[in-house]
Amino acid sequence: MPINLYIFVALALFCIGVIGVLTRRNAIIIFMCIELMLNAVNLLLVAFSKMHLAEMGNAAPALANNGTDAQLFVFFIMVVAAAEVTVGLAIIVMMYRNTHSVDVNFLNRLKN
Amino acid sequence: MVPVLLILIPLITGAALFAVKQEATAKSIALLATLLSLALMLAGMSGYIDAAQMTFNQPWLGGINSRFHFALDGMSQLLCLLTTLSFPIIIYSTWNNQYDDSNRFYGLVLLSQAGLLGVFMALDALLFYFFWELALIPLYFLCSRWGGERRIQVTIKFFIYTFIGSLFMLIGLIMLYFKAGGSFAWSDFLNLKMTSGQELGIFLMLAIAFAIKMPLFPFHTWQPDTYEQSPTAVTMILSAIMAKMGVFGLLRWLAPIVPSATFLWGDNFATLAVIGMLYASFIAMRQDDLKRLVAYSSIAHIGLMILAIFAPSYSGIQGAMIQMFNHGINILGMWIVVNVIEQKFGTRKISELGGLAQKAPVLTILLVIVALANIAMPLTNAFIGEFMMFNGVLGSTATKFGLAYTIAALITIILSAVYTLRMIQRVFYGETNELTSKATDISFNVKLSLAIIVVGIILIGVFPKPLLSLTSEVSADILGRMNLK
Amino acid sequence: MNAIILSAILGVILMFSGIFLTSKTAIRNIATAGMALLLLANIAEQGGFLLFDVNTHNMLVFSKFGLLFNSIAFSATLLFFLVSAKDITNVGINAAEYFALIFFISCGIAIVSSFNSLLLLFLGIEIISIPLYILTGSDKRNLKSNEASLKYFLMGSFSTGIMLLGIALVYGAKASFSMEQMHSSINAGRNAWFYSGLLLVLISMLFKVSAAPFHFWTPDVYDGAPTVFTSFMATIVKAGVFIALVRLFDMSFVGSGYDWQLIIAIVTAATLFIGNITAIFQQSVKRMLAYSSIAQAGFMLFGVFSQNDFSREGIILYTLGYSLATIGIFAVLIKMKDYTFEGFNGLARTEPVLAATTTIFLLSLAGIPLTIGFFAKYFMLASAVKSGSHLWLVIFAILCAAISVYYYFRVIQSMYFKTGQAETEPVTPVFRWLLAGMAAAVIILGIFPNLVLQYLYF
Amino acid sequence: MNITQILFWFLTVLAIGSSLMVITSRNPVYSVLSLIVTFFALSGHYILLNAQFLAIVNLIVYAGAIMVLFLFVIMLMNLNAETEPQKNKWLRFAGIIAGGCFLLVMVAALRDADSRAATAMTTYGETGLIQHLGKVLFNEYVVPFEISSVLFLSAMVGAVVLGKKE
Amino acid sequence: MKNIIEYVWLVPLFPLVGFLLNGLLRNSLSKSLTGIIGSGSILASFIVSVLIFLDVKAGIDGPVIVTLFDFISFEDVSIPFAFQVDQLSSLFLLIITGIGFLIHVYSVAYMHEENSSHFARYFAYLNLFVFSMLLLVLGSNYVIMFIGWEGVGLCSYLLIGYWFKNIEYSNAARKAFVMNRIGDLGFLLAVFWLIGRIGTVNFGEVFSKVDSLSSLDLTAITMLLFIGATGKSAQIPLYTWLPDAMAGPTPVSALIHAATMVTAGIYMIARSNILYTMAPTTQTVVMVVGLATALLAATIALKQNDIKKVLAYSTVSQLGYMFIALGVGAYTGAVFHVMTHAFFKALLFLGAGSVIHAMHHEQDIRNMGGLSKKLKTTHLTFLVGCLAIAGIIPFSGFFSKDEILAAAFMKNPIVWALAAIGALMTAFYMFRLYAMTFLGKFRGTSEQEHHLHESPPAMTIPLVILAVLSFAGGLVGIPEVLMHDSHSLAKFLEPVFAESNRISVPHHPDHTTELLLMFGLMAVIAVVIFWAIGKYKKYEKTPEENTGFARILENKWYVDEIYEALIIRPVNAFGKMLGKFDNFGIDWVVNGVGRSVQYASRQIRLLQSGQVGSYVLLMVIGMIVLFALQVFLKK
Repeated sequence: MPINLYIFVALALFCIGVIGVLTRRNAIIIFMCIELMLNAVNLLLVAFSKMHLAEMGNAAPALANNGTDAQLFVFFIMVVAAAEVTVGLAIIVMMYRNTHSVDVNFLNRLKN
Repeated sequence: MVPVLLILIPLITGAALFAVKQEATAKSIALLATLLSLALMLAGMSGYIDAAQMTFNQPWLGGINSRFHFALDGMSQLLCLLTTLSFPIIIYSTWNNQYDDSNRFYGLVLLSQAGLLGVFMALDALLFYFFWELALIPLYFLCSRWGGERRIQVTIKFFIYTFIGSLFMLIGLIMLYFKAGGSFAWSDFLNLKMTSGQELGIFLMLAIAFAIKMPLFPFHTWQPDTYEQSPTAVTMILSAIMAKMGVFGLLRWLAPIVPSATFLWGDNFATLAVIGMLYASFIAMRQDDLKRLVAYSSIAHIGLMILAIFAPSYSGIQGAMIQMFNHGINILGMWIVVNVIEQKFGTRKISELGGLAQKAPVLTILLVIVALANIAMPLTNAFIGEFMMFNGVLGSTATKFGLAYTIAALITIILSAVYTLRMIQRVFYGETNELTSKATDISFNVKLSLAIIVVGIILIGVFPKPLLSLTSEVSADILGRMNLK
Repeated sequence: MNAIILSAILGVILMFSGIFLTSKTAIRNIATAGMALLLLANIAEQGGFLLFDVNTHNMLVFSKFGLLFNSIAFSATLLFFLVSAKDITNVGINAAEYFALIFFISCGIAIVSSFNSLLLLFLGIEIISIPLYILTGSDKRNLKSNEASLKYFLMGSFSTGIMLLGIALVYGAKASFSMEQMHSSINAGRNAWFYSGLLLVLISMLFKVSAAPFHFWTPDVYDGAPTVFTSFMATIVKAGVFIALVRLFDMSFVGSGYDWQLIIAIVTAATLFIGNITAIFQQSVKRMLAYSSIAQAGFMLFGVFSQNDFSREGIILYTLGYSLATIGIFAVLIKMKDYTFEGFNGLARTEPVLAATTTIFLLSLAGIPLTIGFFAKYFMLASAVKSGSHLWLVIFAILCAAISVYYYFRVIQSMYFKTGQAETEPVTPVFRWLLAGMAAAVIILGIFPNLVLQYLYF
Repeated sequence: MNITQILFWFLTVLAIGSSLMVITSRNPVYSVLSLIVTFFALSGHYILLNAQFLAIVNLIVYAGAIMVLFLFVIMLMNLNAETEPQKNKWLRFAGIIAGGCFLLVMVAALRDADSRAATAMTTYGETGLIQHLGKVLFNEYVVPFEISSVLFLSAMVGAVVLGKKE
Repeated sequence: MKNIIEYVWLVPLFPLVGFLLNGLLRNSLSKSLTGIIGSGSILASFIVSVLIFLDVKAGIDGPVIVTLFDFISFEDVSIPFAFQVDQLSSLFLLIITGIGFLIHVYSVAYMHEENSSHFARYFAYLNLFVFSMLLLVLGSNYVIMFIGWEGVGLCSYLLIGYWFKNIEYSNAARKAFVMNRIGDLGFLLAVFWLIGRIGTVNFGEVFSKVDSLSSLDLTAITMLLFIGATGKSAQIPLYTWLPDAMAGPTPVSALIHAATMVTAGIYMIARSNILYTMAPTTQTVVMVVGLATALLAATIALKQNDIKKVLAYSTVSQLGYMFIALGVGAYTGAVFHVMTHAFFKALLFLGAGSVIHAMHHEQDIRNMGGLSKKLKTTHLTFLVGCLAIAGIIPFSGFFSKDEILAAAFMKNPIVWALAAIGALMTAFYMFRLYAMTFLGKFRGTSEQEHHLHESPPAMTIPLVILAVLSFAGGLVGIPEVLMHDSHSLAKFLEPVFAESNRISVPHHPDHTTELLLMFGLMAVIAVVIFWAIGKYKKYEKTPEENTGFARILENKWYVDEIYEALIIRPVNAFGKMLGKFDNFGIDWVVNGVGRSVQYASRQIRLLQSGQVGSYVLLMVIGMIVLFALQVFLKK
């Protein structure tokens, strides 16, 4: 498949994530939109990985630039995302415990 | 070694004073320290100390090639003499003023002395900038802590205003640094090959700093307020010495280094200077507050020095140098009188005073002499300086408008007579009123301080030769660098 | 490598110390000793002595510059522990965990100061960020702390997303995450991807160093976080990210043929402007310091902007000066009962040592000569002048520096020139001595910056 | 149009459509479920690109673990439909416009003549296989791998610190 | 023994020492000691001056320069502190120290009411004045002359404001100083011009290099110097300070505002005669201004009632005559008139002082009358003075005034005619003054009448001496037409004016015309005198005020009011306006920068809304902008 299509799809997903962050008030949904952004990147990375593989060919599988590292990067992104989710949900729950709300519009004690 | 000692004596003493708790002791120590530096300065100038000791040159910042380089040429000697002479007089003449935390007060005063001396002696641009700011900080604290009612707003304005100027200067110096191939040495700044655009940029950066410091119209508005709000001892430092930093800067760090830009832009600055002189003189005529009056008169006097530098000629440059010294001690005298009046009557309003001549004849006589020097009466020191400056402006080959400048500037001489005499008349002549009827004459310390100033005024006015020969070499040098000789 | 491994180990040790030790003092001492050890280990590595022999496959490169920065960051942290460790233990019951998290952050800093692969940059930034989310929210009962934590987390994750998109695009262009490949001619045609990717990475880094217009989290988070952690965040962490930014720039942007200077110049100007202008109107010293940290970041961006020897020396010096001063000020601020400017009224009478040292720190932040802050700013301005382009930025910067005097001096005015009874928590003599020592260091380094700079010349 | 293309378009439409559902549905539970659908679609893409390891991990980690965690939290908080108040209309509008602009700008910035012909290899290629990835991960990428453990440690400590009742 | 001329520095030294002694020790010296120091120092100077004069008279070889030390020197300009002794300066030395001594003596008695400290202050000022005046005439270059020039102005200021409690007096003092200052600046500018053009200010060198100056330069320099002279010598437009200067003690008016200081301008022009001879334009201006002043002041003097004011305007008028002389090139005549005027005007002022002393500080002549009975010496000497100033042969004024008129006639008969009208007015107002003061019957209060008494000898003896000089002083300059070769003054001064005379040879009217003019005029003057005496002998105080032209004259042509309205008020208003502008203009801008920063702060702060959504929105917008920039910048 043409790489431009992948780029477009990934960007579309990414931007949908961005729009979600911009338009929603629920902290959990916002966080989910951010996860969506990360996944868009994952898709892009995998597509690039295969693009480079196609360009290098299978000739040199030992080389780092045959696309392997991008897929490993995706793996690391998932790792980090998992860690972030742990902390993020902990924070949201802590917030909920104190305010009984997950509405980010209530987060306005700190301003100016 | 002399330069280092000159800076270290007030610096160390000043720092140490913060630890001294007894107020009287602090005052005495401060006076002793200033006298000591005066003695050192005099010894240095009179040749008791080996000439080689008058410079100091040691590495400082290896990486950026900046050095502890101090030297005392004619102009520096003159200004250092002014500084070392002024400080004991300032401390002694305000001996009876009461300050809370006076140990800190005098400590900061000494710190500012160290800064000022450093400015006048530094031959390394970064060092110069260092001391330039070092002189400012203690003064900021002095004004803000011990000043009048509006001190906090006024001094922050003063500080920020001059700080902007300093930062511009810093940029200018950095640009020079790179032009000079990575050196801050003054001697390396001379004879740089620059395009006119670069030179102009550097010129403007440096000039704005000096213009604010002196101050040059229209950058002067911090000055009357600050002079008014500061404790008078600090006002003395500000106007007697700190205002000279700007003029000194023009002569040492601007004119010889970017001569062609100075030449090109000379007329603009000279015009501003003339406008400022007239402007300040007119305003001074209508001031009711003694401090503001002297402040505006100071703007006018400094304006003449600026004019002489931007419409340069040998006599003008040398006159400006001499006048820096003269104006310093003259304005000191004016402030001493203002201080006495303020301390005695708690007011500086001319309209509330009157008839002091009957009650304080000694003060009157001394003031009149100082005031005469202020209006450049012949046989007073200011006459020498102003004579040479006017002569220089008229004879300057660097400007086409020498005659116009001279005439306009001469008008301020008339105006200065008008406002000075008006002040004398309203404060000292006429009948006494309730406030002044119980006045007494001045105490011994004021008498002595003023007497020293008066003797200086007349001595220089009659026999200016020592000052002239002190500055002749450096004037010729500057003029040579400006390609006007 | 010494630092990375050791700090991780120390983090684990402290994590467990919370279980086995009940005495907060003991934990504090372990943490302080650990940090000293970490510093020593790093200095040892500077001297060529390696504790561990690890093949990093060229993903980490330990340069002189990075190691020196590590030393500075660790000494600053040590100093931070010395003056504020007690306040860390006072934040909540999980004292040991806080220290552990700080060690993990140190690990992250050591990583980003020596990364050679975008993967490591990403991991390092995350290792720095995630513990910070937690530290920000560590004052759990405090709604402000909660709010700050959530805001920081949401926006931080968002910027992580941006960074990843950027890394992906860079990878698309260069087929590698290694910094050494950034200038390779492979796929030279795909500059559009490369530049866009770099720009995205840059944006997310700018977010982390709180450069405008990506700074919005900073005031709220700094304000809401427990003060002691704000101090840490605003100084050491921010500096760490800056070093990462400088490295990133050094190895990718420079020489890439990409005209990035204008973009950096605009961002720098915006940062200086917003930081300084907004700081003027603040009523709380803490929040003012938050904005001032934005403004200081603007100055540090000069190091990124000009990219020459001056900027590298400068950023080290700036880090040092800024950290020293800010840690000091925050240490004093923690002791204050009232964080507003009025709360400082008359501090010079009640606590003269605190007032005097705070004054010196503030002067340093304002960049007044005789303090290290001056040389920091000097190097930044000099580097920009040397680079020769965008001189307007330099002019703009000095105008902003002048504005900064206004709000820094407001604190001085409160302490010295206004009357009032500033109330403080009890202050120990040791604390005073420490502050005095830091102030002395600010001044000594302000006169002889060579004491630090000489390490960059050999 | 071959089968690969058909699958590609199908998955793409599914992914985008469900992701739109994520941000539009007013009930958080629906959002979670839509997101899971998106993840499935993405896994499909991975398989299409012959990245089987990632496809599986994506399903297990994301759709499985992470999204279930989200669901738990939402149910714990009892966030039913319609509980979320709507954002200011103008702000939403501005958000959509900004997001759209961002997409436009990015697309404009990424237009690259040289890459028009480049394709991503689908259905072939060994790189995505677990054996290959594992070798590289535990050789060249061992340092980042170990370092990510620090990340997990800190996340764990954080979760404990924040979650523990005082 | 060296020539006495080498010791010329002694002449100014004595007054200086006197000034220092009296000034510094004013609280410890007794009045008599003060008087002795004050007068004695002048006497010593006088003696030295006489010796010098004799030496000069015996013949010197050109001017003698005595250099004391190097005053100002820069580049190749050198201004020594040096004295020049020649015929002109030695003559002025005599006048200054001689009349100065008499007036010092007179003052001892006149000022005896003051307490000792103020008494000493008075003598200190007076000595300082003599010192400055001596510097002025002795200076061998324009700068030293300028020092004296400003110095006398200062002393004049100090002495006018001597009674400083009275705010009116100090106003007059300020006015005098400022107006002098305006003139001084012209002088100073001329000095700078000279330095710029020929690089020297020494008289000898300037005069020898006069050929190298262009006529424009010459005109400019001479005009500027003349501006200086109008200030110091009270010519239009700067004359108004002199009548006000009568606020000072009367001996001061006699010495400074009649005999010496005001003639400084004449001395200066006479000294620079060669420059003026080379600049005919300036000469014409000088003449016209002199003539105008002479007439204007004379008209004003007609209607003044203050005894000192009349004398003051008469001084202005007489100074005008001297300038006419200078303008027509009759330098000798000008100097001659300076000398005779010094005698008779000092006499008149001292006489007036004696009257005022007797009347207990009453100065209004409408309240006097019939004083001749009580003040015999004063009366007689005053009469001599009046006759001298009116120009009655053989009183001194006749000879000097005649010389001027004769020279004016040769220049232009109209000038002569106008000057002659002035002379008639002079005669009229002087004898109006005389008649109202000494003739008729006493019009003052009875208390004043009771205390009327002749002044002590310390005052009358100087009067007598001056009367003798006024009577006989003219005999040194008897015109050719009356006695051949007896103009000894002209011969004495010949070397000083030789160069000028060579360039423009002075013409003399033929003897018949001169005699006709001389005696025709005197006859008319005599008639005027009798008319004036007759008219005012029987003067009675009337409550009605003057009307019409008389009122304009009484109010001095309203010149002070015009100056007030045209210059002083606008300047003050301008100062006030600028003061406002400074506060609300420039400072407003400066503070405005601060305010706008604060305003920006308030506004920008609102961006920090606390809403995560808006933060992210702004970030995204920022990103879009940066990307747009990048796309835009892409080459």
